[in-house]
Amino acid sequence: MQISKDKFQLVGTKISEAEKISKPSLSFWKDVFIRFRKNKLAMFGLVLLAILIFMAIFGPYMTEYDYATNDLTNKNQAPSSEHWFGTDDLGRDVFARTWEGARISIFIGVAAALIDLFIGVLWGGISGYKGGRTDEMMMRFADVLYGVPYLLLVILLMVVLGQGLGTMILAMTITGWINMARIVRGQVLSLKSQEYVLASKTLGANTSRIMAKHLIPNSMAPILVTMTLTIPNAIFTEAFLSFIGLGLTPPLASWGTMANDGLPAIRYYPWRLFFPAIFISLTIFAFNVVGDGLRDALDPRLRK
Amino acid sequence: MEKILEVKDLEVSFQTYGGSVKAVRGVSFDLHKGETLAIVGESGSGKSVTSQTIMKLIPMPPGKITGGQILFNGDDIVPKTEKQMEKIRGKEISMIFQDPMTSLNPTMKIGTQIMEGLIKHQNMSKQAAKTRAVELLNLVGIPMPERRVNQYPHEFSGGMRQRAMIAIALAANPKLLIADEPTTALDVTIQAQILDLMKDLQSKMDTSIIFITHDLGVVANVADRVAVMYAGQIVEMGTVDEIFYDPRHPYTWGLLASMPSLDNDNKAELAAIPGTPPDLTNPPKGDAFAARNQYALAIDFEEEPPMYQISETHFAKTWLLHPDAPKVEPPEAVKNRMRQLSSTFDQAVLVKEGK
Amino acid sequence: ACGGKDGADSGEKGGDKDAGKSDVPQELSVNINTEPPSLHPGLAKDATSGTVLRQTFEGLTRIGEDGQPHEAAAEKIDISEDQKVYTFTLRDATWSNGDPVTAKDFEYAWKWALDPNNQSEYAYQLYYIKGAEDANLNGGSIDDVGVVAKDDKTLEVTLANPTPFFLELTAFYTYLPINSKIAEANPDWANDAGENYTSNGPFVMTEWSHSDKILLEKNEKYWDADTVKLTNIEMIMINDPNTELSMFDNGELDWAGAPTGALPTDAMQALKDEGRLVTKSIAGIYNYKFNTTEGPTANANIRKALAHAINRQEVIDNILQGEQLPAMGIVPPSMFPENEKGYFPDNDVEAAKEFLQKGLEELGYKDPSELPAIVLSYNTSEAHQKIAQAIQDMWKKNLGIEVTLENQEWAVYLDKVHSLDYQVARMGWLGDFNDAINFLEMYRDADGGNNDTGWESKEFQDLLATSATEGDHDARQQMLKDAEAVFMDDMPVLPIYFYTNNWVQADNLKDVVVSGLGDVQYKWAHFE
Amino acid sequence: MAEKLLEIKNLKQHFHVGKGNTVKAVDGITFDIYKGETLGLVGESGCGKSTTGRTIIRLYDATDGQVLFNGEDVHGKKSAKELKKFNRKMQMIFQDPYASLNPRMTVADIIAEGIDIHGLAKDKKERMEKVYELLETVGLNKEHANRYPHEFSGGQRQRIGIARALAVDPDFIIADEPISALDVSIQAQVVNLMKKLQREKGLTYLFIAHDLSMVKYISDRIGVMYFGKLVELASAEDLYNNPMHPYTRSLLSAIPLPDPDTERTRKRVSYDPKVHNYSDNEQIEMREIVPGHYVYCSEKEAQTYKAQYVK
Amino acid sequence: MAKYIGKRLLYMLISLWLIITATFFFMRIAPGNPFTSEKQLPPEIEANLNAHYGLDKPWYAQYGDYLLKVVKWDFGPSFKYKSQTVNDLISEGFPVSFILGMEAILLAVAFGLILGIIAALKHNKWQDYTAMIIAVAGISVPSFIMATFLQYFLAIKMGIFPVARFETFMHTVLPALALASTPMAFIARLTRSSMLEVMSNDYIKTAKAKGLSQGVITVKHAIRNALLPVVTYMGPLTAGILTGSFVIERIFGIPGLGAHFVTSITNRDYTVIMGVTVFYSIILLASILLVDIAYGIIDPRIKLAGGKKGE
Ligand SMILES: Nc1ncnc2c1ncn2[C@@H]1O[C@H](COP(=O)(O)OP(=O)(O)OP(=O)(O)O)[C@@H](O)[C@H]1O
Ligand SMILES: Nc1ncnc2c1ncn2[C@@H]1O[C@H](COP(=O)(O)OP(=O)(O)OP(=O)(O)O)[C@@H](O)[C@H]1O
Ligand SMILES: [Mg+2]
Ligand SMILES: [Mg+2]
Repeated sequence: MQISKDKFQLVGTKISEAEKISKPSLSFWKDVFIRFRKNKLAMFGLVLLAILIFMAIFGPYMTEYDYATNDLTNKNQAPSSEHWFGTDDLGRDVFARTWEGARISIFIGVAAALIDLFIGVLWGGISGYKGGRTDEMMMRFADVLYGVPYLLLVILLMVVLGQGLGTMILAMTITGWINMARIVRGQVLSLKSQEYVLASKTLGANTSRIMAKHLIPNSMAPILVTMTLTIPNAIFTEAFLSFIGLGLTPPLASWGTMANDGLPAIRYYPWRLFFPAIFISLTIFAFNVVGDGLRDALDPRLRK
Repeated sequence: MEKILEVKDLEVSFQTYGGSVKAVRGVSFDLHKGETLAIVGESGSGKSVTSQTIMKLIPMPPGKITGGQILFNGDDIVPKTEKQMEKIRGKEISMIFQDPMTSLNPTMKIGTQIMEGLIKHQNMSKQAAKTRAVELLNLVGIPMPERRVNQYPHEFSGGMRQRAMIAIALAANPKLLIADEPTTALDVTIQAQILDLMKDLQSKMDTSIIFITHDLGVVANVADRVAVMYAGQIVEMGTVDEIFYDPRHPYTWGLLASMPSLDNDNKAELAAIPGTPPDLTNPPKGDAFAARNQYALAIDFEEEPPMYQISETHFAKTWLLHPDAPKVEPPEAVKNRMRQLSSTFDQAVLVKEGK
Repeated sequence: ACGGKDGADSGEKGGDKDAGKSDVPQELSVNINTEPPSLHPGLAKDATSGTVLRQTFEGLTRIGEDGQPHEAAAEKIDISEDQKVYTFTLRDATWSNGDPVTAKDFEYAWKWALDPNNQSEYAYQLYYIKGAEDANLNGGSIDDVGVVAKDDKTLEVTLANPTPFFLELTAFYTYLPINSKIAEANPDWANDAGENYTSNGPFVMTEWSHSDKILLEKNEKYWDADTVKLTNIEMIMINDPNTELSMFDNGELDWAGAPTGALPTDAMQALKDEGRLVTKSIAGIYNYKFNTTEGPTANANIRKALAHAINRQEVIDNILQGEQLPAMGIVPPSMFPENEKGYFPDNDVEAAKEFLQKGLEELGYKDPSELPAIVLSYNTSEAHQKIAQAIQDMWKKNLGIEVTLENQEWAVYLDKVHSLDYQVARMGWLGDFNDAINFLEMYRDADGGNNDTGWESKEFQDLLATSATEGDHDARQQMLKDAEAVFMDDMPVLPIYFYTNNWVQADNLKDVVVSGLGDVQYKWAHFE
Repeated sequence: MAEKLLEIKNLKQHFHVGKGNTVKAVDGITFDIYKGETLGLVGESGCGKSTTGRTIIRLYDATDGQVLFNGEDVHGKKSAKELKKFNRKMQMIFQDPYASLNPRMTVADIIAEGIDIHGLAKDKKERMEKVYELLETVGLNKEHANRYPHEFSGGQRQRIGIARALAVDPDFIIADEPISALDVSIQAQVVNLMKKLQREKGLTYLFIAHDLSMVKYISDRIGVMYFGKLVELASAEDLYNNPMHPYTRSLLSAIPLPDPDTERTRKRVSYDPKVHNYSDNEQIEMREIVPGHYVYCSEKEAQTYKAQYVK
Repeated sequence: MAKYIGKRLLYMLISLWLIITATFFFMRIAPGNPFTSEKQLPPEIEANLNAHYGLDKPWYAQYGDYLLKVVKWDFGPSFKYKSQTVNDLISEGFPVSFILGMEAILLAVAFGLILGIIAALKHNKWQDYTAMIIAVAGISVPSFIMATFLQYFLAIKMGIFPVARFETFMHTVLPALALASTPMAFIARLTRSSMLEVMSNDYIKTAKAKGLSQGVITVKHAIRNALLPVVTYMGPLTAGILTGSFVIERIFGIPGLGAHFVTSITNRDYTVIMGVTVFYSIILLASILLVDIAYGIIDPRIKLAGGKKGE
């Protein structure tokens, strides 16, 4: 190999180059999005979720049938070109009801998950971070709440606050957050002695700052997993609450109440259970994979 | 002398979101029976990956051996299956891991962790293994080993944990011991004890050792030969004297120069190597060290340097050894230690082209 | 009775070898839904307990296959001229442990129930007896109650008023005898099956596995044991209609559905199509009560409009699917046969609109849309919910009235309804005995226990009062009929349908008697 | 003599580790730190160096003893406001550059944390300017502000940690093994930076490390700890030239040197606490053998030490 | 340890007392009473009943009486099921629910762990996807739908199992499966994610370096460390499952305790409400305590004192 002599000139360091990081700098969310997009399963889940939400918004208008109008002579019709998902025992169009129900179920699921998240994270975070007696008190309080009969609480809520969406969400979250709190507490217990937390402490950060900036963001993975598991729970609790009169008033329907109604008909009119059940499963599947994807995407360490 | 290990053109990469990280890029070296080879180098230069690849312990995926051979006693390890590797690991080759805090199972008693290998490879009974575990702990200088075998890692101090790791690795009387920064968390007195212990064992069992460390003092103490790594490649290799008294690669110079010296009262600034190591996803064209090299030549930014041989045992991968290269003065601190070694060739010989 | 075979060949039990006779096992398996709260005749107060007691005990009379009371423990019954004194002569019979059944056992049982210390919630069933109400409620002496065991075999009962249906009552479980020897020695005798639990009916209880099952065996000491064919009855407690039907289909039950259990509504159509469904009407009504004290429902015309605008037949055919009878009156046709037609036609939307118009005018509204939404309450149950939704839809469609549904937990619901904290509320009523008074009496006083509507009418009260002392059957019927007319004209209650019992039974099971009140008796039952 | 910035008096830190057992991690140590100096702290691993540092900065509440900072008792302070003031004056650099940076925060947010907490910037712009300035001070550049810690090398991360500490303008920095996790060339980068900052800002350091050559290089005075006790304290030169406590001697004799020839011939001295053979009535305490050179010893030992001292 | 458990037992008593108190008052505030029925009782009879059961006394007297009875473990007679005391009710129902619950827990734990472990070991392979699809299915199909499905297909269509009732082992299979499905799915997911984390730990590499086989590593090194989150989840779950499920018991006609939790409340059967609540709470609190103790056994680093953590 022949190399020209002038190539052997001493040129020295190029420090600016040496300190450079070759990847482009991106804003946090852009970065999250890029990482998320690379996860095929999560993207599939997101698309699925988008479709479900789209249908929840526009689905009821796609059919001429109204979700509430009875047509007793056409009850329990199997799916057909007329009624795409068949009709229920009052002759109402299951397609229209399914998407009407989607609105409620998805809303309830998400709302309950968010509220559980909020309370649970706060409670578990403080309990874990403060430790000692505070922790003991807070966790024992959660135990007590867990021990009081739920149905009794719900009945009281209904009597005191009356029916309505707000009461229902309250009923759903009144004990729902406990799980989240336990999980977050466990995380915080193990994170609070991390050096970056200590560093923040020496800078004079107060508890709320340490929680918000350090402990919670770094507990995101189990929080997200728990949240995606809260959603199905909320959807079915809603059905239970509606059944005992705390939730929706008919003819409004949710997937949960539809599944509940359809269940005994499984042997005779299976579509009444099938459609709500399959969409519940799809939604939960979508939330789960999106949650998993989000967990990975939110972790900047995985960006290489 | 008998070669126990030959690594030829080893290439390892990791598949990540951002592309593939070429962690080891064509590493070749060999190791004789009873010899200690020290590997030094920048953090992230591939020391751990190289050594773990020898035991096939890198996670696969994302890791992958993309090329080369690892001959252990003449037998290539690369194509071996996990089942076959189980027979080699812990019996023929042992490893002391870098981080003693995380390398011990927190929920298992120290004794059990030592005994596992003994029971598996030496068909010892539980009782015999336990006795041996106590002996080993005693050997690595842990007081009251009878009590300590029943303790959990968190009940050990960092130094003790590191010693327990060493005991695990030594349990098998391996033919090859890979020690990845075994003494970083230790204070110098305990570090010295450990080093003595390893040397002792080596002389008794004729074990070969690969010793990875940042601490050049330790290198000077234990090594027969030294390999200096930078950005996934060995940039200089030679006997311990050659590296300390006649270094040829500018990165080696940088390392030696950046150490403060005890006798020197002059509190002048340390000669740090500026900048940071290159990103191994996109290794730079030419010499990976070029950007940080104050002796960089124009060609360093274009062509990867070839490997030159300076003596029977001494190799360096730098354009500075090219006959056309200008003569450069190493930094003061290095120049002070330079001496003429008898074995040096008159002229560096090109042994291998850069890619 | 565990078949575990393919459910396809319907309810055949085991293998009915030849259609011959006696070698078919006479073992009956039925579902009674829930644990009977009490099997003490004096404490029982619900249908489930009644079902068991009816098989194990025998009252002075027993309702026969024809629906009429017949002598049972009593051999002879003498009624005084003024219809106030009944003298029962007991037949020779023994308790299941061999003790003779005496008149004292009856006296003891009735007085026990009336004794306020014993917390019998159904003691009021005995108030027809002279002094009973006093003794039970007002601290009257228990000795003044008009029941006396003249001797071992003679029981003399004095009533407060002539009570034409008294012989039917004596078949009711609160009137059953108690083995006084045992009960006096052991107050907890009725808590479990065993030697203390002695009875005098066709069957004896051999096992009571709480919340699980009750086993009955033929009582060989029963005076009429020859009539009893079944050797064993297994009563299990499954509280899920689907499971009940599945077990029936699987051959694990010989009977599914009313009166002891229930059938899933969604199965009705299929069962009907297969011709398996048996339907029998019973004396009970499903109705919507109006709060007549306030709101739009205080207006009789609005109430009538709502009552006329319902298509009951459609609800029955499509939702209930049990061949119920549309109710346009409140006394079941079994008591007033005219009520098969009722007071107005079903689904009379035109009339409804007229009533609505009148009502709106009276209330000062121009248009139905101005009417505040009517709240329709019901307690948690799928069937109630469906009916409410259908009726909501009908009111909206036919009258343009907005209706909000409100569903509540049972106890909360009762609390609200009893305290008139509602507008329109679902309620059902099942007769305890076969007389129209059962369905009218509760509306006598606005603050009466089960009125719940706030409605009261002098005319109605007077008619009931005179009927109470009227000894002549036809005259009394007419008075009650008139009272119902007064009631219907004001419509404080919107009748919807008269109940039926629907069930499926094993093909070879015969002669299970279900009375017009929905009581079931296995005394005569047998497999062919 | 220079002004005292920090006085540590009989500091004790005992941990309860269940069953009534306590670990006496720091067991009554006393020393002063002067303005503008670097005090090195060395000793066996687990002897309580980190605990000393953390107790001084109030990450742990002291079991006993006092820490006076500018004459004020650090541990006595209670009000949140005073605490905050104190937090600005004293800062810490942590051992592990990987663990001490929150992986989910950008470098800018990490560095600006102190600025945010103490409200040192009027608006976003000023905040970012300060961050850029700090980045430059530690030899990084603007561009690095929006990156995440994992994108940096160990040396760069440690520099970020330093920038974070500097953000609140402290007088005193505790550096707990700031360089042990780094390779030599990077160690030099960090040490150079620390020295430069000391010169420019007049900082005072408590520098904890194992690497005795580095400690000697950076420190003015060095304290040697053994089992929760400070056993020797002297100027860096004096300590290396005249180690007195047998543990110090053992420590110095074990320093590995980057010179194969010396290593081949090295003789180590080992330390056995039994050599002291103290009797019950002896008073063991810090004694000044020569001015500025303290040894933890008995009166008898002090005499021998004095005799042995060579100028 | 003993001291810790003693302290926790004390907390347990306090919690229990709070639960009892809250339930007592909630129960009394709730509309309706044990004697509410469709056919209203004459007021005199109701008053008589109230007097008999002590419901006419002022609330504090009732509350006091009640606490006293709880201490004596005598919950009194059921208001509704006159032939049974609350103690009878529990002692008859609980064994049934317990057997079923244990079966379900064993199923859930065994299959959950297996699925989770397989998924983790075969990360991103078809085995992983299959296991997670099963898990998501388990999560999205609630137990009552699962129960109906199982009953319909396995009992009615295929006739493998009896439709309902609690008699032989075969009778328990379907309800146990239905009860186990959701927890199993949950455990599978938890196990998978913690196994993945554990398997990436250095000590797994150490174990590999010893030449141990994958199986041994999984069983002896990984599972135990991955168990913590599963154990956390097991606390409340165990209490819930062991005391029976209303819906499952209803669908399968099982005479367990679960039904009483619901029916006692709809019946306003005060004594039963309190009895089952106290019973459930004791099991709940005990299982939470057991979980905390199990923590310490599984992971020796976790100190039961629950306070400071080492390192
Ligand atoms: N599992 C992995 N996935 C992706 N990249 C990896 C993985 N393991 C190692 N690497 C990369 O391989 C390169 C070499 O790492 P290695 O651990 O061998 O460095 P080292 O020389 O041992 O450094 P140190 O002195 O810090 O231990 C680094 O760039 C590292 O990021
Ligand atoms: N939070 C704690 N709880 C209980 N013991 C502790 C705690 N922190 C430290 N210790 C103990 O105190 C002693 C001193 O620990 P410290 O971390 O101060 O040592 P060190 O000198 O910094 O050691 P190294 O050089 O290894 O960092 C050790 O025995 C350690 O186990
Ligand atoms: Mg390494
Ligand atoms: Mg330390």
